Amino acid sequence: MNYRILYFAALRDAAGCDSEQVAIDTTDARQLYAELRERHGFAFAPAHLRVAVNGEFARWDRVLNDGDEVAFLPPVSGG
Amino acid sequence: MNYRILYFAALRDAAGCDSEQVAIDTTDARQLYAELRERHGFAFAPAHLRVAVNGEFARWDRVLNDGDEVAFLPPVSGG
Amino acid sequence: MKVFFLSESPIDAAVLARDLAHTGAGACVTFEGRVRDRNAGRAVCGLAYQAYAALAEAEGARIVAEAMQQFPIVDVRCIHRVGALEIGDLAVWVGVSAAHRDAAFAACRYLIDEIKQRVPIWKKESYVDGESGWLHPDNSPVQSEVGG
Amino acid sequence: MKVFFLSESPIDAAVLARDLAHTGAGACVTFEGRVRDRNAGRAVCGLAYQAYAALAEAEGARIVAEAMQQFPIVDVRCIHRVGALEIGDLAVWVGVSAAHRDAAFAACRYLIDEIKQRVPIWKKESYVDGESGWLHPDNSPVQSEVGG
Repeated sequence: MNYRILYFAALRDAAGCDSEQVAIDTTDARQLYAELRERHGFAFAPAHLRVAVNGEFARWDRVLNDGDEVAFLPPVSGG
Repeated sequence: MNYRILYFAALRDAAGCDSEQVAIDTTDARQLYAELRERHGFAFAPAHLRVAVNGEFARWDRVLNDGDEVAFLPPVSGG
Repeated sequence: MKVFFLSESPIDAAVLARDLAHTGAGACVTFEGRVRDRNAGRAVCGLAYQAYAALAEAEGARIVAEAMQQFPIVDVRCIHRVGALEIGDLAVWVGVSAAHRDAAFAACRYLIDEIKQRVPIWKKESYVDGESGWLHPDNSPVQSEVGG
Repeated sequence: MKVFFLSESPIDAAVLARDLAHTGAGACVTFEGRVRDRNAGRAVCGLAYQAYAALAEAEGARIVAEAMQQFPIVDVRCIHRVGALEIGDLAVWVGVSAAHRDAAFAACRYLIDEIKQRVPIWKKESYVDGESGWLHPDNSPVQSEVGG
Protein backbone atom coordinates (compact mmCIF):
# COMPACT_ATOMS: atom_id res chain seq x y z
CA MET A 1 0.00 0.00 0.00
CA ASN A 2 1.07 3.59 -0.65
CA TYR A 3 0.36 6.41 1.83
CA ARG A 4 1.13 10.08 1.95
CA ILE A 5 2.35 10.92 5.47
CA LEU A 6 2.11 14.45 6.92
CA TYR A 7 4.39 15.53 9.77
CA PHE A 8 3.92 18.38 12.25
CA ALA A 9 5.85 19.94 15.12
CA ALA A 10 8.33 17.59 16.83
CA LEU A 11 7.62 14.80 14.31
CA ARG A 12 8.40 17.15 11.41
CA ASP A 13 11.67 18.14 13.06
CA ALA A 14 12.61 14.48 13.61
CA ALA A 15 11.57 13.36 10.11
CA GLY A 16 13.30 16.33 8.51
CA CYS A 17 10.38 16.85 6.09
CA ASP A 18 6.76 17.97 6.24
CA SER A 19 5.50 15.01 4.21
CA GLU A 20 6.63 11.88 2.45
CA GLN A 21 5.29 8.99 0.35
CA VAL A 22 5.67 5.58 1.95
CA ALA A 23 5.06 2.09 0.57
CA ILE A 24 4.34 -0.47 3.30
CA ASP A 25 2.58 -3.81 3.50
CA THR A 26 -0.08 -2.91 6.12
CA THR A 27 -3.50 -1.28 6.42
CA ASP A 28 -3.09 -0.85 10.19
CA ALA A 29 -2.36 2.66 11.51
CA ARG A 30 -0.42 1.29 14.52
CA GLN A 31 1.87 -0.77 12.31
CA LEU A 32 2.38 2.18 9.99
CA TYR A 33 3.39 4.42 12.91
CA ALA A 34 5.69 1.76 14.38
CA GLU A 35 7.52 1.52 11.06
CA LEU A 36 7.86 5.31 10.73
CA ARG A 37 8.90 5.64 14.37
CA GLU A 38 11.71 3.18 13.84
CA ARG A 39 12.77 4.87 10.63
CA HIS A 40 12.85 8.43 12.04
CA GLY A 41 13.45 7.84 15.75
CA PHE A 42 10.20 9.51 16.88
CA ALA A 43 10.06 9.96 20.66
CA PHE A 44 6.26 9.81 20.98
CA ALA A 45 4.53 6.58 22.01
CA PRO A 46 1.27 6.03 20.09
CA ALA A 47 -0.74 6.77 23.25
CA HIS A 48 0.46 10.39 23.05
CA LEU A 49 -0.54 10.90 19.42
CA ARG A 50 -3.81 11.30 17.55
CA VAL A 51 -4.39 9.96 14.05
CA ALA A 52 -5.89 11.87 11.15
CA VAL A 53 -6.81 10.33 7.80
CA ASN A 54 -7.60 12.44 4.73
CA GLY A 55 -8.01 15.58 6.80
CA GLU A 56 -10.28 14.16 9.51
CA PHE A 57 -9.54 12.76 12.95
CA ALA A 58 -9.61 8.94 13.02
CA ARG A 59 -9.29 6.13 15.54
CA TRP A 60 -6.08 4.17 15.94
CA ASP A 61 -7.90 1.03 14.76
CA ARG A 62 -8.82 2.72 11.49
CA VAL A 63 -8.23 0.45 8.47
CA LEU A 64 -6.21 2.42 5.94
CA ASN A 65 -6.84 2.45 2.21
CA ASP A 66 -4.26 2.67 -0.52
CA GLY A 67 -3.53 6.32 -1.28
CA ASP A 68 -4.74 7.66 2.11
CA GLU A 69 -3.18 10.83 3.51
CA VAL A 70 -2.21 10.00 7.09
CA ALA A 71 -0.97 12.25 9.91
CA PHE A 72 0.15 11.36 13.44
CA LEU A 73 -0.51 14.42 15.59
CA PRO A 74 1.49 15.36 18.70
CA PRO A 75 -0.42 16.95 21.61
CA VAL A 76 -1.58 20.37 20.41
CA SER A 77 -0.47 23.67 21.96
CA GLY A 78 -2.28 26.44 20.09
CA GLY A 79 -3.65 29.59 21.66
CA MET B 1 -29.94 75.06 57.12
CA ASN B 2 -29.14 75.50 53.43
CA TYR B 3 -28.48 72.55 51.13
CA ARG B 4 -27.72 72.15 47.46
CA ILE B 5 -29.84 69.30 46.11
CA LEU B 6 -28.84 67.34 42.97
CA TYR B 7 -31.48 65.48 40.95
CA PHE B 8 -30.98 62.60 38.51
CA ALA B 9 -33.15 60.50 36.22
CA ALA B 10 -36.83 60.27 37.25
CA LEU B 11 -36.30 62.70 40.13
CA ARG B 12 -34.81 65.28 37.77
CA ASP B 13 -37.78 64.88 35.43
CA ALA B 14 -40.22 65.32 38.35
CA ALA B 15 -38.36 68.27 39.88
CA GLY B 16 -37.95 69.93 36.50
CA CYS B 17 -34.36 70.92 37.31
CA ASP B 18 -30.99 69.21 37.83
CA SER B 19 -30.26 71.04 41.11
CA GLU B 20 -31.71 73.56 43.51
CA GLN B 21 -30.87 75.37 46.75
CA VAL B 22 -33.21 74.63 49.64
CA ALA B 23 -33.50 76.17 53.08
CA ILE B 24 -35.05 73.81 55.64
CA ASP B 25 -34.99 73.48 59.41
CA THR B 26 -33.57 69.93 59.64
CA THR B 27 -30.24 68.06 59.60
CA ASP B 28 -31.96 64.73 58.93
CA ALA B 29 -31.75 63.28 55.41
CA ARG B 30 -35.13 61.51 55.75
CA GLN B 31 -36.90 64.71 56.71
CA LEU B 32 -35.18 66.56 53.88
CA TYR B 33 -36.34 63.95 51.35
CA ALA B 34 -39.89 63.92 52.76
CA GLU B 35 -40.11 67.68 52.28
CA LEU B 36 -38.73 67.51 48.70
CA ARG B 37 -40.97 64.56 47.87
CA GLU B 38 -44.04 66.50 48.92
CA ARG B 39 -42.91 69.58 47.03
CA HIS B 40 -42.16 67.77 43.73
CA GLY B 41 -44.42 64.72 43.95
CA PHE B 42 -41.57 62.18 43.76
CA ALA B 43 -42.86 58.62 43.30
CA PHE B 44 -39.94 56.86 45.05
CA ALA B 45 -40.23 55.78 48.67
CA PRO B 46 -36.96 56.35 50.60
CA ALA B 47 -36.34 52.58 50.70
CA HIS B 48 -35.79 52.67 46.91
CA LEU B 49 -33.28 55.51 46.98
CA ARG B 50 -29.66 55.91 48.05
CA VAL B 51 -28.27 59.06 49.59
CA ALA B 52 -25.07 60.81 48.58
CA VAL B 53 -23.54 63.74 50.43
CA ASN B 54 -20.78 65.90 48.94
CA GLY B 55 -20.07 63.38 46.18
CA GLU B 56 -19.89 60.25 48.38
CA PHE B 57 -22.47 57.60 49.23
CA ALA B 58 -23.93 58.12 52.73
CA ARG B 59 -26.36 56.40 55.08
CA TRP B 60 -29.93 57.60 55.48
CA ASP B 61 -29.15 58.44 59.14
CA ARG B 62 -26.39 60.80 58.09
CA VAL B 63 -26.52 64.11 59.98
CA LEU B 64 -26.35 66.90 57.41
CA ASN B 65 -24.27 70.05 57.75
CA ASP B 66 -25.18 73.48 56.51
CA GLY B 67 -24.00 73.86 52.91
CA ASP B 68 -23.91 70.12 52.11
CA GLU B 69 -24.53 68.97 48.56
CA VAL B 70 -27.14 66.20 48.82
CA ALA B 71 -28.43 63.78 46.19
CA PHE B 72 -31.16 61.14 46.42
CA LEU B 73 -30.32 58.46 43.88
CA PRO B 74 -32.88 56.26 42.11
CA PRO B 75 -31.90 52.64 41.40
CA VAL B 76 -29.10 52.76 38.81
CA SER B 77 -29.35 51.28 35.31
CA GLY B 78 -26.03 51.84 33.62
CA GLY B 79 -24.32 49.39 31.30
CA MET C 1 -3.65 57.10 36.25
CA LYS C 2 -7.33 57.30 35.34
CA VAL C 3 -8.85 53.91 34.53
CA PHE C 4 -12.60 54.62 34.66
CA PHE C 5 -13.97 57.26 32.31
CA LEU C 6 -17.29 58.83 31.39
CA SER C 7 -17.52 60.06 27.81
CA GLU C 8 -19.96 62.42 26.13
CA SER C 9 -18.58 61.54 22.70
CA PRO C 10 -18.44 58.15 20.92
CA ILE C 11 -16.13 55.62 22.59
CA ASP C 12 -12.86 54.82 20.79
CA ALA C 13 -12.12 51.46 22.38
CA ALA C 14 -8.99 50.92 20.25
CA VAL C 15 -7.18 53.73 22.08
CA LEU C 16 -8.02 52.22 25.47
CA ALA C 17 -7.15 48.70 24.32
CA ARG C 18 -3.68 49.84 23.28
CA ASP C 19 -2.99 50.94 26.86
CA LEU C 20 -3.76 47.41 28.09
CA ALA C 21 -0.92 45.78 26.14
CA HIS C 22 2.06 44.87 28.32
CA THR C 23 4.79 42.38 27.47
CA GLY C 24 3.82 40.25 30.49
CA ALA C 25 0.12 40.21 29.60
CA GLY C 26 -0.72 37.12 27.55
CA ALA C 27 -4.49 37.50 27.78
CA CYS C 28 -6.86 40.39 27.22
CA VAL C 29 -10.64 40.09 27.63
CA THR C 30 -12.95 42.92 26.61
CA PHE C 31 -16.67 43.50 27.06
CA GLU C 32 -18.66 45.82 24.79
CA GLY C 33 -22.21 46.82 25.59
CA ARG C 34 -24.17 48.23 22.66
CA VAL C 35 -27.63 49.72 22.28
CA ARG C 36 -29.99 46.98 21.09
CA ASP C 37 -32.99 47.51 18.84
CA ARG C 38 -35.27 45.57 21.20
CA ASN C 39 -35.63 45.14 24.95
CA ALA C 40 -37.69 42.13 25.98
CA GLY C 41 -39.85 42.48 22.88
CA ARG C 42 -40.31 46.26 22.91
CA ALA C 43 -38.88 48.03 19.85
CA VAL C 44 -36.30 50.58 21.00
CA CYS C 45 -35.43 53.66 18.93
CA GLY C 46 -32.75 55.17 21.15
CA LEU C 47 -31.61 55.88 24.67
CA ALA C 48 -29.88 58.39 26.86
CA TYR C 49 -27.57 57.89 29.83
CA GLN C 50 -27.40 60.37 32.67
CA ALA C 51 -24.65 60.15 35.31
CA TYR C 52 -23.77 61.68 38.63
CA ALA C 53 -20.32 62.28 37.17
CA ALA C 54 -18.19 62.90 40.26
CA LEU C 55 -19.65 59.97 42.18
CA ALA C 56 -19.70 57.69 39.11
CA GLU C 57 -15.98 58.22 38.51
CA ALA C 58 -15.16 57.69 42.19
CA GLU C 59 -17.26 54.51 42.40
CA GLY C 60 -15.88 53.27 39.08
CA ALA C 61 -12.32 53.76 40.34
CA ARG C 62 -13.21 51.86 43.53
CA ILE C 63 -14.56 48.92 41.51
CA VAL C 64 -11.39 48.82 39.41
CA ALA C 65 -9.26 48.89 42.58
CA GLU C 66 -11.28 45.95 43.96
CA ALA C 67 -10.70 43.99 40.76
CA MET C 68 -6.95 44.71 40.82
CA GLN C 69 -6.84 43.37 44.36
CA GLN C 70 -9.04 40.30 43.86
CA PHE C 71 -7.61 39.00 40.57
CA PRO C 72 -4.02 38.58 39.29
CA ILE C 73 -4.47 41.07 36.46
CA VAL C 74 -2.10 43.56 34.87
CA ASP C 75 -4.25 46.49 33.76
CA VAL C 76 -7.86 47.68 33.36
CA ARG C 77 -9.73 50.37 31.42
CA CYS C 78 -13.47 51.10 31.65
CA ILE C 79 -15.48 53.72 29.80
CA HIS C 80 -19.20 54.51 29.86
CA ARG C 81 -21.10 56.85 27.55
CA VAL C 82 -23.39 59.59 28.79
CA GLY C 83 -25.88 61.52 26.68
CA ALA C 84 -28.02 60.43 23.73
CA LEU C 85 -27.15 57.18 21.94
CA GLU C 86 -28.55 55.44 18.87
CA ILE C 87 -29.12 51.78 18.06
CA GLY C 88 -25.77 50.02 17.69
CA ASP C 89 -23.79 52.67 19.57
CA LEU C 90 -21.19 51.52 22.08
CA ALA C 91 -22.56 52.32 25.57
CA VAL C 92 -19.93 50.73 27.80
CA TRP C 93 -16.52 49.12 27.25
CA VAL C 94 -14.43 47.17 29.77
CA GLY C 95 -10.97 45.76 29.00
CA VAL C 96 -8.69 43.67 31.23
CA SER C 97 -5.20 42.36 30.56
CA ALA C 98 -3.57 39.60 32.60
CA ALA C 99 -0.81 37.04 32.37
CA HIS C 100 -3.44 34.28 32.00
CA ARG C 101 -6.99 34.07 30.73
CA ASP C 102 -8.69 32.81 33.91
CA ALA C 103 -8.06 36.09 35.70
CA ALA C 104 -8.83 38.21 32.63
CA PHE C 105 -12.25 36.59 32.13
CA ALA C 106 -13.15 36.67 35.84
CA ALA C 107 -12.11 40.29 36.34
CA CYS C 108 -13.85 41.53 33.18
CA ARG C 109 -17.08 39.86 34.32
CA TYR C 110 -16.70 41.27 37.84
CA LEU C 111 -16.16 44.78 36.50
CA ILE C 112 -19.17 44.94 34.20
CA ASP C 113 -21.43 43.34 36.83
CA GLU C 114 -20.36 45.79 39.54
CA ILE C 115 -20.50 48.79 37.19
CA LYS C 116 -24.09 47.94 36.32
CA GLN C 117 -25.07 47.49 39.95
CA ARG C 118 -23.22 50.29 41.67
CA VAL C 119 -22.16 53.18 39.43
CA PRO C 120 -24.69 56.06 39.50
CA ILE C 121 -25.65 56.05 35.83
CA TRP C 122 -29.26 55.91 34.62
CA LYS C 123 -30.64 54.75 31.31
CA LYS C 124 -33.70 56.27 29.67
CA GLU C 125 -35.07 54.11 26.90
CA SER C 126 -37.21 55.50 24.07
CA TYR C 127 -39.55 53.16 22.23
CA VAL C 128 -40.78 53.19 18.67
CA ASP C 129 -44.35 53.65 19.97
CA GLY C 130 -43.40 57.04 21.45
CA GLU C 131 -43.17 56.08 25.11
CA SER C 132 -39.97 56.46 27.11
CA GLY C 133 -38.79 56.07 30.66
CA TRP C 134 -35.97 55.40 33.09
CA LEU C 135 -35.05 51.75 33.47
CA HIS C 136 -34.82 49.75 36.68
CA PRO C 137 -31.65 47.84 37.56
CA ASP C 138 -33.18 44.62 36.15
CA ASN C 139 -33.18 46.44 32.77
CA SER C 140 -36.77 45.36 32.03
CA PRO C 141 -38.50 47.74 29.64
CA VAL C 142 -40.64 50.53 31.02
CA GLN C 143 -44.19 49.32 31.61
CA SER C 144 -45.86 52.02 33.70
CA GLU C 145 -45.14 54.68 36.32
CA VAL C 146 -42.39 53.98 38.85
CA GLY C 147 -43.97 52.50 41.99
CA GLY C 148 -43.85 54.44 45.26
CA MET D 1 -19.65 32.02 5.93
CA LYS D 2 -16.17 31.39 7.30
CA VAL D 3 -15.93 32.02 11.04
CA PHE D 4 -12.63 30.34 11.97
CA PHE D 5 -9.50 31.52 10.21
CA LEU D 6 -5.78 30.83 10.19
CA SER D 7 -3.61 33.79 9.26
CA GLU D 8 0.01 34.00 8.15
CA SER D 9 -0.02 37.79 8.50
CA PRO D 10 -0.71 39.98 11.57
CA ILE D 11 -4.29 39.75 12.86
CA ASP D 12 -6.52 42.79 12.28
CA ALA D 13 -9.09 42.15 14.99
CA ALA D 14 -10.97 45.38 14.24
CA VAL D 15 -12.13 44.00 10.88
CA LEU D 16 -13.45 40.83 12.48
CA ALA D 17 -15.05 42.74 15.36
CA ARG D 18 -17.02 44.88 12.91
CA ASP D 19 -18.66 41.74 11.50
CA LEU D 20 -19.91 40.84 14.99
CA ALA D 21 -22.05 43.97 15.33
CA HIS D 22 -25.76 43.29 14.87
CA THR D 23 -28.63 45.49 16.00
CA GLY D 24 -29.93 42.70 18.24
CA ALA D 25 -26.53 42.08 19.86
CA GLY D 26 -26.19 44.10 23.05
CA ALA D 27 -23.07 42.34 24.30
CA CYS D 28 -19.75 41.49 22.70
CA VAL D 29 -16.94 39.69 24.52
CA THR D 30 -13.52 39.28 22.97
CA PHE D 31 -10.43 37.34 23.98
CA GLU D 32 -6.95 38.25 22.77
CA GLY D 33 -3.98 35.98 23.30
CA ARG D 34 -0.59 37.65 22.93
CA VAL D 35 3.00 36.40 23.02
CA ARG D 36 4.37 36.97 26.52
CA ASP D 37 7.99 37.77 27.35
CA ARG D 38 8.11 35.02 30.00
CA ASN D 39 6.67 31.52 30.43
CA ALA D 40 6.75 30.25 34.01
CA GLY D 41 9.97 32.16 34.67
CA ARG D 42 11.80 31.36 31.42
CA ALA D 43 12.59 34.45 29.32
CA VAL D 44 10.98 34.02 25.89
CA CYS D 45 12.33 35.76 22.78
CA GLY D 46 9.79 34.57 20.20
CA LEU D 47 7.65 31.73 19.00
CA ALA D 48 6.29 30.03 15.94
CA TYR D 49 2.95 28.35 15.34
CA GLN D 50 2.57 25.43 12.96
CA ALA D 51 -0.88 24.17 11.93
CA TYR D 52 -2.42 21.27 10.08
CA ALA D 53 -4.39 23.86 8.15
CA ALA D 54 -7.20 21.79 6.62
CA LEU D 55 -7.96 19.92 9.83
CA ALA D 56 -7.50 23.04 12.01
CA GLU D 57 -10.09 24.96 9.99
CA ALA D 58 -12.51 22.02 10.04
CA GLU D 59 -12.12 21.50 13.79
CA GLY D 60 -12.34 25.24 14.44
CA ALA D 61 -15.59 25.42 12.48
CA ARG D 62 -16.93 22.47 14.49
CA ILE D 63 -16.11 24.22 17.78
CA VAL D 64 -17.88 27.37 16.59
CA ALA D 65 -20.92 25.33 15.57
CA GLU D 66 -20.99 23.74 19.04
CA ALA D 67 -20.89 27.17 20.67
CA MET D 68 -23.70 28.46 18.44
CA GLN D 69 -25.81 25.47 19.52
CA GLN D 70 -24.99 25.55 23.24
CA PHE D 71 -25.27 29.30 23.91
CA PRO D 72 -27.85 31.92 22.82
CA ILE D 73 -25.31 33.93 20.82
CA VAL D 74 -25.63 35.94 17.61
CA ASP D 75 -22.26 35.65 15.87
CA VAL D 76 -18.67 34.42 16.31
CA ARG D 77 -15.28 35.04 14.72
CA CYS D 78 -12.02 33.26 15.61
CA ILE D 79 -8.58 33.75 14.11
CA HIS D 80 -5.25 32.11 14.94
CA ARG D 81 -1.82 33.11 13.68
CA VAL D 82 0.61 30.68 12.09
CA GLY D 83 4.30 31.32 11.43
CA ALA D 84 6.86 33.31 13.41
CA LEU D 85 5.64 35.79 16.06
CA GLU D 86 7.41 38.28 18.29
CA ILE D 87 6.79 39.34 21.90
CA GLY D 88 3.50 41.26 22.12
CA ASP D 89 2.12 39.93 18.82
CA LEU D 90 -1.50 38.85 18.73
CA ALA D 91 -1.55 35.03 18.48
CA VAL D 92 -5.26 34.27 18.74
CA TRP D 93 -8.44 36.35 18.80
CA VAL D 94 -11.98 35.18 19.62
CA GLY D 95 -15.03 37.46 19.49
CA VAL D 96 -18.65 36.63 20.36
CA SER D 97 -21.75 38.81 20.12
CA ALA D 98 -25.02 38.00 21.87
CA ALA D 99 -28.18 39.69 23.07
CA HIS D 100 -26.95 39.41 26.67
CA ARG D 101 -23.58 39.22 28.38
CA ASP D 102 -24.01 35.86 30.16
CA ALA D 103 -24.00 33.99 26.88
CA ALA D 104 -21.26 36.15 25.34
CA PHE D 105 -18.86 35.51 28.26
CA ALA D 106 -19.65 31.78 28.47
CA ALA D 107 -19.32 31.19 24.72
CA CYS D 108 -16.07 33.18 24.43
CA ARG D 109 -14.55 31.13 27.24
CA TYR D 110 -15.79 27.87 25.71
CA LEU D 111 -14.31 28.76 22.32
CA ILE D 112 -10.79 29.64 23.50
CA ASP D 113 -10.67 26.62 25.83
CA GLU D 114 -11.75 24.21 23.08
CA ILE D 115 -9.49 25.82 20.47
CA LYS D 116 -6.50 25.34 22.76
CA GLN D 117 -7.40 21.73 23.49
CA ARG D 118 -8.56 20.47 20.12
CA VAL D 119 -7.36 22.46 17.12
CA PRO D 120 -4.20 20.97 15.54
CA ILE D 121 -1.87 23.93 16.06
CA TRP D 122 1.55 23.62 17.70
CA LYS D 123 3.62 26.28 19.45
CA LYS D 124 7.41 26.31 19.37
CA GLU D 125 8.87 28.61 21.98
CA SER D 126 12.36 30.12 21.69
CA TYR D 127 14.14 31.22 24.84
CA VAL D 128 16.67 33.96 25.43
CA ASP D 129 19.21 31.29 26.47
CA GLY D 130 19.11 29.81 22.95
CA GLU D 131 17.01 26.73 23.63
CA SER D 132 13.70 26.15 21.88
CA GLY D 133 11.09 23.44 21.64
CA TRP D 134 7.47 22.43 21.01
CA LEU D 135 5.17 23.02 23.94
CA HIS D 136 2.85 20.52 25.56
CA PRO D 137 -0.87 21.26 25.96
CA ASP D 138 -0.26 22.42 29.56
CA ASN D 139 1.87 25.21 28.03
CA SER D 140 4.70 24.62 30.50
CA PRO D 141 8.07 25.73 29.14
CA VAL D 142 10.29 23.20 27.45
CA GLN D 143 12.49 21.40 30.00
CA SER D 144 14.00 18.44 28.13
CA GLU D 145 13.32 15.96 25.37
CA VAL D 146 9.72 14.85 24.81
CA GLY D 147 9.13 11.61 26.73
CA GLY D 148 8.46 8.39 24.85
